[in-house]
Amino acid sequence: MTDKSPVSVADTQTLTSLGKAFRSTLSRDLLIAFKRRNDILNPVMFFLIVVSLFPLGVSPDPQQLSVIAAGVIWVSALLASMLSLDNLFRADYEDGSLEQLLLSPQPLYFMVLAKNISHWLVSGLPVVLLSPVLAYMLYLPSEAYGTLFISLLIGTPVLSLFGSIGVALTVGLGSRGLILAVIVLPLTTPVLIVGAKAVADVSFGLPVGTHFAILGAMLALALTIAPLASAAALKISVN
Amino acid sequence: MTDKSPVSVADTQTLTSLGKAFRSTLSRDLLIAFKRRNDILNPVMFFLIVVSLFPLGVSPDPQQLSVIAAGVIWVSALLASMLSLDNLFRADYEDGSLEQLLLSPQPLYFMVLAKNISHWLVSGLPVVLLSPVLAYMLYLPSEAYGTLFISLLIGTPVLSLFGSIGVALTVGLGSRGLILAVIVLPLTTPVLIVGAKAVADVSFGLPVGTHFAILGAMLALALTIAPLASAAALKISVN
Amino acid sequence: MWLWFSKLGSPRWFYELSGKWLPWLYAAMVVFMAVGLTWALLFVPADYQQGETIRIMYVHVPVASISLACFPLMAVAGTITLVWRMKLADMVAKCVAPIGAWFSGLALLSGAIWGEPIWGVWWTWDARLTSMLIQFFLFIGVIALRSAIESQDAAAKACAILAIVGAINVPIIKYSVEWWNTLHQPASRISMDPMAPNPPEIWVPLLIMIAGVYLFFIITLLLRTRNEILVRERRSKWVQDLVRKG
Amino acid sequence: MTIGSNPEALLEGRNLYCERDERVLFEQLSFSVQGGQLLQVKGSNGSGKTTLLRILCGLNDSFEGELYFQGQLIEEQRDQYLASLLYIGHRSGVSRILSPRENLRWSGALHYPIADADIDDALAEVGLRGYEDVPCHNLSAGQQQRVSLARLLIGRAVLWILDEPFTTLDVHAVAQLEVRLAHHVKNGGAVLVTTHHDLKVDCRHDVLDLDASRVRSSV
Amino acid sequence: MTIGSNPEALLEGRNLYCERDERVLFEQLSFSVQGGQLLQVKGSNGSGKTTLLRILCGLNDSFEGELYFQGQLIEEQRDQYLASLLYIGHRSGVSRILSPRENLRWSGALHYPIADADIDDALAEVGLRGYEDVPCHNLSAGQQQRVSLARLLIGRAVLWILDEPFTTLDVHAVAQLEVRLAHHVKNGGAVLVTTHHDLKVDCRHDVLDLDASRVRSSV
Ligand code: HEM
Ligand SMILES: Nc1ncnc2c1ncn2[C@@H]1O[C@H](COP(=O)(O)OP(=O)(O)OP(=O)(O)O)[C@@H](O)[C@H]1O
Ligand SMILES: Nc1ncnc2c1ncn2[C@@H]1O[C@H](COP(=O)(O)OP(=O)(O)OP(=O)(O)O)[C@@H](O)[C@H]1O
Ligand SMILES: [Mg+2]
Ligand SMILES: [Mg+2]
Repeated sequence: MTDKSPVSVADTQTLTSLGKAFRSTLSRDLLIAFKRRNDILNPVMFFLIVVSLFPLGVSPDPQQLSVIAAGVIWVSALLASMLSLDNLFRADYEDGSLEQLLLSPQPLYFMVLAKNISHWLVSGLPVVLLSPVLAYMLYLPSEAYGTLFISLLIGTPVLSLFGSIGVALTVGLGSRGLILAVIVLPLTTPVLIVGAKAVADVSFGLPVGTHFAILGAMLALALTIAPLASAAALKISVN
Repeated sequence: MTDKSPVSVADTQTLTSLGKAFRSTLSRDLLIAFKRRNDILNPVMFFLIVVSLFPLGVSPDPQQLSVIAAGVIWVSALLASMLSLDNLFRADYEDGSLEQLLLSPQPLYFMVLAKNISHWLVSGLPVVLLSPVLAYMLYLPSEAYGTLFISLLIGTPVLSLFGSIGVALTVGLGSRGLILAVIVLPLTTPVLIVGAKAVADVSFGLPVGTHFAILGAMLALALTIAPLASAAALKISVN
Repeated sequence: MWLWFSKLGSPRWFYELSGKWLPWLYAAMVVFMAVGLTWALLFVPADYQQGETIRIMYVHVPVASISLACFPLMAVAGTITLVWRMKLADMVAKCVAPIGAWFSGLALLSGAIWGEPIWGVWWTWDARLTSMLIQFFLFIGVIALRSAIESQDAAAKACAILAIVGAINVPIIKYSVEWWNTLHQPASRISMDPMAPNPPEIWVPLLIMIAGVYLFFIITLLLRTRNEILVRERRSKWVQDLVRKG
Repeated sequence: MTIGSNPEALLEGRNLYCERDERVLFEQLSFSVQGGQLLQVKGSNGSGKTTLLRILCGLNDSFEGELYFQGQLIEEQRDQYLASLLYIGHRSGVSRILSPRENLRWSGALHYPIADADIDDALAEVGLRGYEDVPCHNLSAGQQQRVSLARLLIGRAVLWILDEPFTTLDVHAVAQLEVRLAHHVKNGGAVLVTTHHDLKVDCRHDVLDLDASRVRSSV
Repeated sequence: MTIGSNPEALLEGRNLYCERDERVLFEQLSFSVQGGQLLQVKGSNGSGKTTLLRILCGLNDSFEGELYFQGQLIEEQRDQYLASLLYIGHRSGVSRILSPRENLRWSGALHYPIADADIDDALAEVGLRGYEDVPCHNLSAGQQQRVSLARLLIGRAVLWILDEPFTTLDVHAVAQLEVRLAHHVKNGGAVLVTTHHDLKVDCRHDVLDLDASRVRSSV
């Protein structure tokens, strides 16, 4: 038995610093994602598959596809990011790690934020990076590539953040999958509208500065309230 | 302690009959679905929400919507049926009921079939029933309603059956959600193609008898092999 | 003030007080509804453009405007639940959700019925209709969440959070949807704003109907809440006394 | 107790070999269990008890060696074997959404037709009277385990394979289960059980120690 | 042992009341635990032990009554309290995808900075030498529990709250954990523990019996 000096009531000075705890949580979640590998591959694959269902289901006509391209890509990105969210807290809830997180003396806002960032890095970012390829496959006018990319880059974190509220609310439920989508999808329609509209507008040669500004404002709002709401929801879910 | 006659090696004559075991499994699954309520509501709501995302993402223009209507409805039905599948074996796996099912002396083909039927009744059928409303909202030409309805009625059970193979294969995995979609969506594209094409053709006034015949053949095939494949996959998953 | 607040939080007090109010509310509703409906159905002149269908307005507008009030109400109740842990607030929140969903659904339905003769379609992706549809989805989300969570306490808080987040979102959704559609098809839309050019014989009965339907809403809400109180407090002494009495 | 071939044995394993993650769990393991006998599988954590029991049930097939039921290879008569088997594992097999009664109704009906009155009797006996209709996720850990164990009372299987059935049970329930096991064995049944606690049963009780990989008789 | 107000107590509950599903689990329950004391919470299945422990940790807030940490209300000093607390529940808090070492690295780092060498020492002590890098889902039930218990060795919390920590442990590990608990108590720590087995610790050991809803001293 490793011998230790007698225990005493905690000296909060020696606690792990917030920065260190934040990095530790972030890197733990990234490590889990890399070990599972599927976490990284699946959202992209899902995105790719769903987008390619449209030429099959709608019509392979370039003319028609180019009209719906922006909308289809945005809807698919929305779905991919929504459905990959199930991984955000579920495993932690089931194995009890979530309880440990809630009982740690670290501020929950930042711990949840760390988990959100890690989740976006492994599931949102790859989708953003792949989007130009899909845009090409759906004959999106090439002027719009940049706008699509940037709008997804700003928009997908908002989706993740809002989504995480929904996951936190439903993580304790036996049934899963769709209830998350039913709760979260309506909340995220503004992101979809603004994002898809930016791409559509730029194809018509209209300016898109305002669109980006609105998306940015949404991101700021989401960063402020979503981790707080998620943290509160997590406390309720483990109850 | 209830006193019983000394136990002896099983007399297979007195076993529960297949029909009774089938009904018992079917009604158990329906009971669970009704108790959770969400199992029934969520696939329909998801279907409804996803379909309404397209006007938001693509354009509210009736002209454009009517062109993509059939494809969008079919893709959304495919996604709804895919994502509701997570409920099919997951809870049973986690609480150990699946082991009990595998260890029962009943033929697994029929037990899996019972679970499939119950799943389709609560998640596939409501989607089919709602489809005309959505077809209206997306301005599908009204000649095509009947075809859409029938093609979904034959097609969604095929989706459930094929999907259940995917669930059975992945039920033991920690990460979930998207991997299922990634495995199953490619398997089910033929159904999507034929179904959507039937609707598109009827809008152009073409005959659709062959399409229905193909869908029917797919259903027959799925009924024959899917429960067997699922049963085999379940045995692997609990290993 | 504080005393009043905590007293209001007592389900029993609320039950008894609302019991006293209810007859008056009933009476007022019957009066308003009777006057409003007769006036609207029999005496309002048919519109020169819309014909008799203008009468649907007397259902549609009140129902739609109430459904818009439900989400903020639910969010306020949710905030009270979270901050002061007042049980009564959650009972109200729980009862508002289905009413909100119903009224949203009715607004959609009455709008659709009206739209058919006026626009020639049951449904169009107009900004207002779309945002109403999304609001309907939001209500369904809250209801689904409530029914999915077993523990009453957890369900109360979870739904409160969702209601608050949703309420922050409702204006954003409304704004974005309007912005989205007005640019896409500015011309083909039919004005939904007939108030301005219309004479008093059209909008006075409308105001009466609005008041009547509001009363109906309040009564429904009270009845549901009272029912919820009885269910949740069924083991308390005063409820059992009540049951024993009759 | 005879080791090796034994035509009288209910369940017999011969020359079993299993490795996991390149660690040999057991090799040349042979054992048998007959009606009227309780065989306790012992071993330290990670010695392979759970793995062995799952192999015996057919839930795990990554092993080598032969398994016999009543002197015949199990794979040749799987249905007959399953009809005589009752397994309770680490996972309780209790749906958390259904009530205890509904759970037993289904898991009972998979094997033998069963009357509702019998189910209620069984639940009362495991101390769940009054909880028949509560959804199982509202039960405590030990109560859920009791639901699972109620299956021992309604089933008619001759061979019980139980993996740590005593976890989370309170002292009273532990004693009751021990009595129940002895009762089954005395009636001619056979029990294979793992547990880390000090099992006290009033019947023939042998031990298979996986740490030693051989069978010792303790009674 | 003093019941009621006690400024010296590390953790104290006063007049606790909790009901679930309209069944009162405990009412007017008061207890306290100080440094140098082990308090075992006893009770039959479903008596509310888990519920009580989760209330004490702040994981469950549907109760009435007051909780004090060092004489002050816990809600007024939650951070200080959490920094002094270590909880291990029915759910082990061990990620099944990560290895034991990675698990401990994270759960340790949430509280206090910790060196990798200490982690390996702790794992060796709970008998997991050689398993440091195996993903936890490849460990047996008892081995996973050991990973979770290794946190007792690396943490610096003064108050341990343990819910059935002995489940699935083998005899050797049980004895070792008992020694560890006594060691912590003798060093001035406090332990609150539930278990159905017959706890043998060499330190001050009191019992809170939920079936009787009052505290008896057993040593
Ligand atoms: C499904 C279809 C419809 C929906 C969801 C809908 C929704 C709404 C909503 C949300 C309001 C606002 C109520 C308020 O602000 O208090 C409203 C008001 C109104 N609607 Fe509709 N509506 C629909 C169809 C129609 C149709 C077809 C007409 C007739 C042309 C119509 C005429 C009006 C009028 C006159 C008002 C009152 C104007 C105002 O308060 O600004 N609506 N509707
Ligand atoms: N999630 C829940 N919702 C409602 N009631 C619950 C819930 N979990 C447990 N209960 C009830 O609370 C009571 C106490 O449960 P608890 O888990 O605290 O018991 P316990 O003493 O830990 O029992 P065990 O020894 O079986 O672990 C039980 O009667 C149970 O029916
Ligand atoms: N899913 C798995 N994949 C690979 N190896 C595994 C798996 N599960 C367990 N093992 C390994 O197999 C060995 C035996 O595990 P098993 O669960 O059979 O042990 P046990 O005797 O039941 O232990 P306990 O007393 O802890 O329940 C362990 O060393 C473990 O590392
Ligand atoms: Mg084991
Ligand atoms: Mg417990």
